Amino acid sequence: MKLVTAVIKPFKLDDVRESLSEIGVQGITVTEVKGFGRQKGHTELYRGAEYVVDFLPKVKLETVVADDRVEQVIEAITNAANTGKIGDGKIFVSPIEQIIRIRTGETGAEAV
Amino acid sequence: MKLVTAVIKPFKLDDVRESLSEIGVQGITVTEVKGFGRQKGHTELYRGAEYVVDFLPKVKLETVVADDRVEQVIEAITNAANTGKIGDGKIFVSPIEQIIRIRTGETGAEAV
Amino acid sequence: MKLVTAVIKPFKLDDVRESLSEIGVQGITVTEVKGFGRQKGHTELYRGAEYVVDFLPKVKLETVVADDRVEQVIEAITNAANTGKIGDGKIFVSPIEQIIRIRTGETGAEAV
Amino acid sequence: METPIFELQYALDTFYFLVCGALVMWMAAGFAMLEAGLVRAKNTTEILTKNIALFAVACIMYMAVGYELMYDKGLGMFLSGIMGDGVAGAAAEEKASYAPSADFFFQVVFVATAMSIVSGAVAERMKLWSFLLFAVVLTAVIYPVEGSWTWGGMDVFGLYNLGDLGFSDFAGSGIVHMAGAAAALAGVLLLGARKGKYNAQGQVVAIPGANLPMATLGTFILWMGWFGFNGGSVLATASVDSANSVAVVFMNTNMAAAGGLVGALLAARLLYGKADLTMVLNGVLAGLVVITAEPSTPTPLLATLFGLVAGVLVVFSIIGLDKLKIDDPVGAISVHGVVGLLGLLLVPVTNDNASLLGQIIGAVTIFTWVFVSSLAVWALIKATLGIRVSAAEEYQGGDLSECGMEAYPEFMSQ
Amino acid sequence: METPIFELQYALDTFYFLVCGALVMWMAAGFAMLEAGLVRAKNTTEILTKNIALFAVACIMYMAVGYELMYDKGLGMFLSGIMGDGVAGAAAEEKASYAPSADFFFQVVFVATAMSIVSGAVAERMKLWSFLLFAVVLTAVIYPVEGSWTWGGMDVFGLYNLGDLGFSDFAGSGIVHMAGAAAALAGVLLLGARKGKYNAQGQVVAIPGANLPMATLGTFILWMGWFGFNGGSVLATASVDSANSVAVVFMNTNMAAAGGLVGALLAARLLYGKADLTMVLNGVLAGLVVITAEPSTPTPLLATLFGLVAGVLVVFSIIGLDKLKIDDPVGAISVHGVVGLLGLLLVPVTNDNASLLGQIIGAVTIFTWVFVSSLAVWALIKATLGIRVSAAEEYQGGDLSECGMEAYPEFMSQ
Amino acid sequence: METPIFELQYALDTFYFLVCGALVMWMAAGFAMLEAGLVRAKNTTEILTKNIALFAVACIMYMAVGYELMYDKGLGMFLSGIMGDGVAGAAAEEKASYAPSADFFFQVVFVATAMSIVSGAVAERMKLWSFLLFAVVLTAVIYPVEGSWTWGGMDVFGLYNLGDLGFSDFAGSGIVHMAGAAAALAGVLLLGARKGKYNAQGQVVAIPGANLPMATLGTFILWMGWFGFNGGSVLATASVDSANSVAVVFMNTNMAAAGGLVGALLAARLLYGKADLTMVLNGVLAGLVVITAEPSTPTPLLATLFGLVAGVLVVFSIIGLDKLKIDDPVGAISVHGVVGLLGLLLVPVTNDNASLLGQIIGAVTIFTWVFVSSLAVWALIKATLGIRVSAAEEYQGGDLSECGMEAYPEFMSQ
Ligand SMILES: Nc1ncnc2c1ncn2[C@@H]1O[C@H](COP(=O)(O)OP(=O)(O)O)[C@@H](O)[C@H]1O
Ligand SMILES: Nc1ncnc2c1ncn2[C@@H]1O[C@H](COP(=O)(O)OP(=O)(O)O)[C@@H](O)[C@H]1O
Ligand SMILES: Nc1ncnc2c1ncn2[C@@H]1O[C@H](COP(=O)(O)OP(=O)(O)O)[C@@H](O)[C@H]1O
Repeated sequence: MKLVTAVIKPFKLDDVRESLSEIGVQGITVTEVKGFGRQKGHTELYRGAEYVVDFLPKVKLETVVADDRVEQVIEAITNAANTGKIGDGKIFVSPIEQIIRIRTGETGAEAV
Repeated sequence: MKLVTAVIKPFKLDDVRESLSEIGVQGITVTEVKGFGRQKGHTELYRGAEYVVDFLPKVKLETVVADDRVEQVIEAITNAANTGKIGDGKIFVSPIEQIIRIRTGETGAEAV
Repeated sequence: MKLVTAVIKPFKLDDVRESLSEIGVQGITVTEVKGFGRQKGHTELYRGAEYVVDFLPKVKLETVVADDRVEQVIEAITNAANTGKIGDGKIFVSPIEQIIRIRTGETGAEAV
Repeated sequence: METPIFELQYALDTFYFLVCGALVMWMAAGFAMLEAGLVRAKNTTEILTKNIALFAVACIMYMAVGYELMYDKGLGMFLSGIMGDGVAGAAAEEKASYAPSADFFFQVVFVATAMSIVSGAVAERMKLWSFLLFAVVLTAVIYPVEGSWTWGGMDVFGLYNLGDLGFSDFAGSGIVHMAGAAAALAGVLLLGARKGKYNAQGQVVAIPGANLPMATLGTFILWMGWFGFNGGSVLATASVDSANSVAVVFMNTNMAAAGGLVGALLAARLLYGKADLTMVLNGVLAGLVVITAEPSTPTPLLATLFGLVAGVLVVFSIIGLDKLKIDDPVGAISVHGVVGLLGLLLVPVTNDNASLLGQIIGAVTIFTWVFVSSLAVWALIKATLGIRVSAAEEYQGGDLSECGMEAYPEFMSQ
Repeated sequence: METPIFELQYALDTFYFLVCGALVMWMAAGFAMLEAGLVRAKNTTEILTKNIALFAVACIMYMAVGYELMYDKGLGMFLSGIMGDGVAGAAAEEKASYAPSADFFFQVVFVATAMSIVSGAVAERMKLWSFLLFAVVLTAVIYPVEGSWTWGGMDVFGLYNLGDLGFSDFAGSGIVHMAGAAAALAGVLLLGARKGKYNAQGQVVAIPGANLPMATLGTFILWMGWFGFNGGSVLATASVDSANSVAVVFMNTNMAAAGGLVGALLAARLLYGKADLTMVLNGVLAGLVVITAEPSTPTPLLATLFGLVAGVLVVFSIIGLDKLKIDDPVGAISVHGVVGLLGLLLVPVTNDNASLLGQIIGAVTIFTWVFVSSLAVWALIKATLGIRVSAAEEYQGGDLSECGMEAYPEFMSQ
Repeated sequence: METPIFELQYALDTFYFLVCGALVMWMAAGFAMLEAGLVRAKNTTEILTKNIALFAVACIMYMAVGYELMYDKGLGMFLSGIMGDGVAGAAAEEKASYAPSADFFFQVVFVATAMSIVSGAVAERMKLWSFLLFAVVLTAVIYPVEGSWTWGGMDVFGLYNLGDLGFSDFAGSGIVHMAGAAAALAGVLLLGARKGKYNAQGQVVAIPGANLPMATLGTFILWMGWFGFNGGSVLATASVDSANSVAVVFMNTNMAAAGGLVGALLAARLLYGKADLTMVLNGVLAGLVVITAEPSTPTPLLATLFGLVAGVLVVFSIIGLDKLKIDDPVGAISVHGVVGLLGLLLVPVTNDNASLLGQIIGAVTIFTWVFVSSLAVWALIKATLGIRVSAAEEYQGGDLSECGMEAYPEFMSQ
């Protein structure tokens, strides 16, 4: 079981979600985040004073999938989220040791 | 050390928090998230046009605990968060290699 | 590759971000969270009735770095976020197995 | 035919009524904003819908039924005869020195005020359509009937006459405000408290309002509109005497509001150690309600003191009702009911034409009629359509279940 | 020199104009709040800027050019002669029974109303400066020209005279509201829909407004301000006849708004099963627009019914325009254009001095002139400055790209 | 006893005062909304509490002490004699042609305006109770004393008389606005800047306001209320001459606001390349303040130009004060102080009864008195209760520390 975490541009969320459901991923958890990276923020003026918006709005998407699906998921996300411009984001994969569905108590692959 | 992550229904947060503190869990970090899963969103009408609210508000709860407490924690969460209805959410367990308390610099079990 | 997660006091975010960029960390993802821990919330009165604000606003900061930089990152965060008062927060380190830059498809160390 | 002087008096009095009426209409916006600020975000669209819709219902029902019932002017079906002029008298005999339609316009906005009081008290759990159905009955019948006994001068069920007993209520502390609160109380008793308002240990749990700037704006709007409410109730301005009276009413209305604010601010400060803005806002309204029964006779100092007492009282009343588990999200029953009663009882202090006994009988009459008839109507609606949303809908909020749209759809909520 | 009676009439009429004018000025706030509540958070600062700035542009251009063009009073460059009194007549001959500057004040706020209608329809995608440039032309020339044919009494290009043909538009259902909508429609056609409003499958996608309490407040403000809009259009109040007329206008304006609300509420309930607050707000405005063409002759019942019909019509019109992919975020074209036309056509029902033919010719004349000239101006601006923000700016929102600041910078959005 | 004509004049003038007074009262809501929109979310409840509470304090203190101090009418303790009529004269001798309580009502709302100016400048860091204590002193003594020298006609400490020197301030650019700004400046100097406003490198850091629709609404409210502020300052309307004057004042007030808006919009556009809405709002207010000293003599064109200059000036003044590290979150010192002074100096351009020297002496007198006495009072409060919240409280926000409740408790903030 792996946790695939992707930090993407917010307006790509719908596309990514669709391509994930096309390949059969059923569960996703999404969080609004702010990103700092190579892509820089912008400076605004407010009443003559500078106002640096140095973070960028991003969306973090987490999905736990079986080990053998990881590559497919990465590909789906990469294809859907890619704009070719700086700030497209990252995908991280990390291990999950256990997974439980609260409603039924099912565990492991059944629970995904 | 393990990280137990639970995605639950928002109105169950208070119950879960209470049962966790009953079994002695001291630290929890909570995030507002949106969930996509088996439970479906709903369609609203706004000025005659459809308006799909396809994500559901969920709460993500993260707590790092000693390995031997994981089962107990899972049980506490499952019992408190279960409503028996679709969308009750998931629990994920993943490894944590190190933990530091910023204030004191303590590490490991002391730091939890 | 490791994921370093720090839960800190919100007004320390700028300091932590600066000391991380001083040591060359380029990418950070930040989330607004609520914390429950040793530090207690406060009770307010609203129209004569009690109103317990039992969570505290915290900021969760995540950065994925090469294994050999973990210690340095922990130190930078600890120094910048420490106020010596209860509620300063925690740092967790966990394993990351893979990392991909969406824009270029680069993986591993290149992608950080 | 009329003398030029008369023409001018007629014109000035009519214009004065219209300006005051527009100010009272504006109070509907005040109630809407106050209530929208004091409920939770998830019930905001719904309370806005109730507030604006009840205004329309009140206007239509009062035109169709209520005005004739209350004043018996012989204006015919749907006031078809109201477009003549006051000089000629509408359906003969009774002559007015201003336009009849200006009188209707000024009266109709009062009805809406009474109904606005109800919406706040039953907020966050009452069904929209059941509420509007009640509004139809209150504005068509319940309010006009008690209005006919007071401002209409008719006997109470042919038994006794409040005016003869020395009852006096200048602009409606009792007739409008306490009446609205009585209807609200009846509704709240049948409806029960919002889920979560009182916890398992029986303690009161705070449910903070979502948008205090809105609530403050609403209070300012009401403060402004009240100049029309009380000032217009002098019913004439085109002479030295009546002009003086209108001016005194404006001044005293303002001073009572100021007094009410200070009273509530200090009471909250002493009780809680903090300046509770929502109590301050209720204090302003308490000051306004208390002076409404008689704004023309107190000195400005007395008006301030009456307001002050009302401001302190409202704080204790709100806490007290909460102890009794009467859940009133905006404090409407305390502000309009408890303080409205106080207003009535204070009239004889400065107005010799009113007697304490008359005030008590009047208050009891109004309260009993409105409370009992409202209870009957609420009970009937409860038995048929139901008055309370389901638990799931209450949890989700009225915005989605009743209106299908959120008030602040883009903002993340905690 | 003047008799005391005349002095008083003059003073009362002037004061009445000023009060009504202040109420109409207040409508600018209503439009600003309504539109700020119905756009997305990211375009809020920008729509606020447009709304408040257009008011200033309208005032300045109408003073500089428009007023003289419309009424030909001979007041000279920049109305330098307007500070005399109406008794003496401004530049002789024409005498008014109230202060000329009060007349200007009352007229100028109408121009701003017409322009406010445009801002809502083109919201969320039009460039700020191009919009303001258009405002300059509309308020200086386009509106005053059609105003001169109607309220100004002049011949249409020397060809025919609308008044002689039996055209009557009391307070401007056509002259102000439909005219504004015509200019808006021309702009929307050249501008196109907001990105994402119609999806690949050709379906309409809802784009909910960010702040419904603001939108509701805006509607209440407009409702209140409309008493000045229609009430002031009687143009005199200092006699029994005119006072009665003003009173009837206030009453009917209110009843039509109430009727419009109920019409839209029921239509939305039947169509969607929910009480769509935004439709309810549009219903109120529809009721107000429909009665504007003739608020002085219908009975209150008829006014309510006219409003009711308008409230139902506006719901269908909004849905219909959406089907035609005419994207109007606030429903301005339906409320002011479609219902404005209905208002004109209903005049002959209660006013014998108006003929249906005259109404139709007048409506066609106004619409054609405003639509065609606006289209030309929009096209010219499009070809030079451009009228639409870039796709990236539209995605990011006008607040940052045009104004450099967010409306709600501290709140997280979904 | 009085002639019917006189009765009508008396009635019309009284009504006019009351309507104008209600509009000025409404300005209190404008200041509250403007300031609530321009501070951060965490200080919103607190600034609302300050704004509404100061209004009550002003009303009470001016009734108790200020009005008599300023006008010496012999109305007795707490104005107990004010309920008579103006015809008879309050305490004999001085007779007015309108109700004395209408005069008080109109005057009292001016006091509140002066104090409202202060709240904005000291926002986000001043203790609530210290602020209210200062409000007591300003409205009871500081303002009435300078008012007695100007509108009260008394000698300045028995030394010289401003009226005799050719000082003229129609509605209070200096007496109300610059005075308020002087008190604010004294407070800000003792209080210091908000933490984080100027960074370690000495640069100005922007602290954006949390809710721009609220700020815009506040500006619209002020714009509307200002018609009462300036229009009512003609002090009579019941004759051709005074009616004309009131009408000109309304027109010019509106034109100056429009000019101010355009001036600030263009200045911000040229300086920053963006349409800074907050500057636009300040521009409107600058236009209103500048014309307040003399709205009855300029032509509409000149009024527009005066506004335009004020609108440009206010932008530079705000930037300039920031450079001096005088931290004024809402720009009150620039809008009311700098532009108020400009307004005074422009009076002689159109009003021959005013002399530039008189204006300068008047401005210096008012500023010196208010600034010095305020400084003394602020210093005294600082030495005793303290005027600034603790650093921790400032970080957390005044809403929790002073009022115990958040303004937007359900919304997540960034
Ligand atoms: N090492 C990292 N750890 C955590 N988050 C990261 C890391 N690097 C980048 N991110 C996240 O990814 C986003 C995009 O990264 P950025 O460097 O701006 O561009 P790119 O993805 O094109 O390399 C950042 O805003 C941040 O949220
Ligand atoms: N594989 C997954 N990875 C991450 N989050 C998931 C996953 N599956 C479910 N979730 C989260 O759990 C929530 C509940 O899941 P859902 O499938 O709707 O119902 P149930 O928990 O009853 O199976 C989702 O809304 C989502 O936030
Ligand atoms: N075991 C844990 N798992 C997850 N989050 C934790 C844990 N312990 C603490 N935290 C987070 O760290 C924050 C600070 O912890 P707290 O116990 O209040 O003080 P301290 O950091 O000084 O020990 C908490 O509010 C919570 O968000």
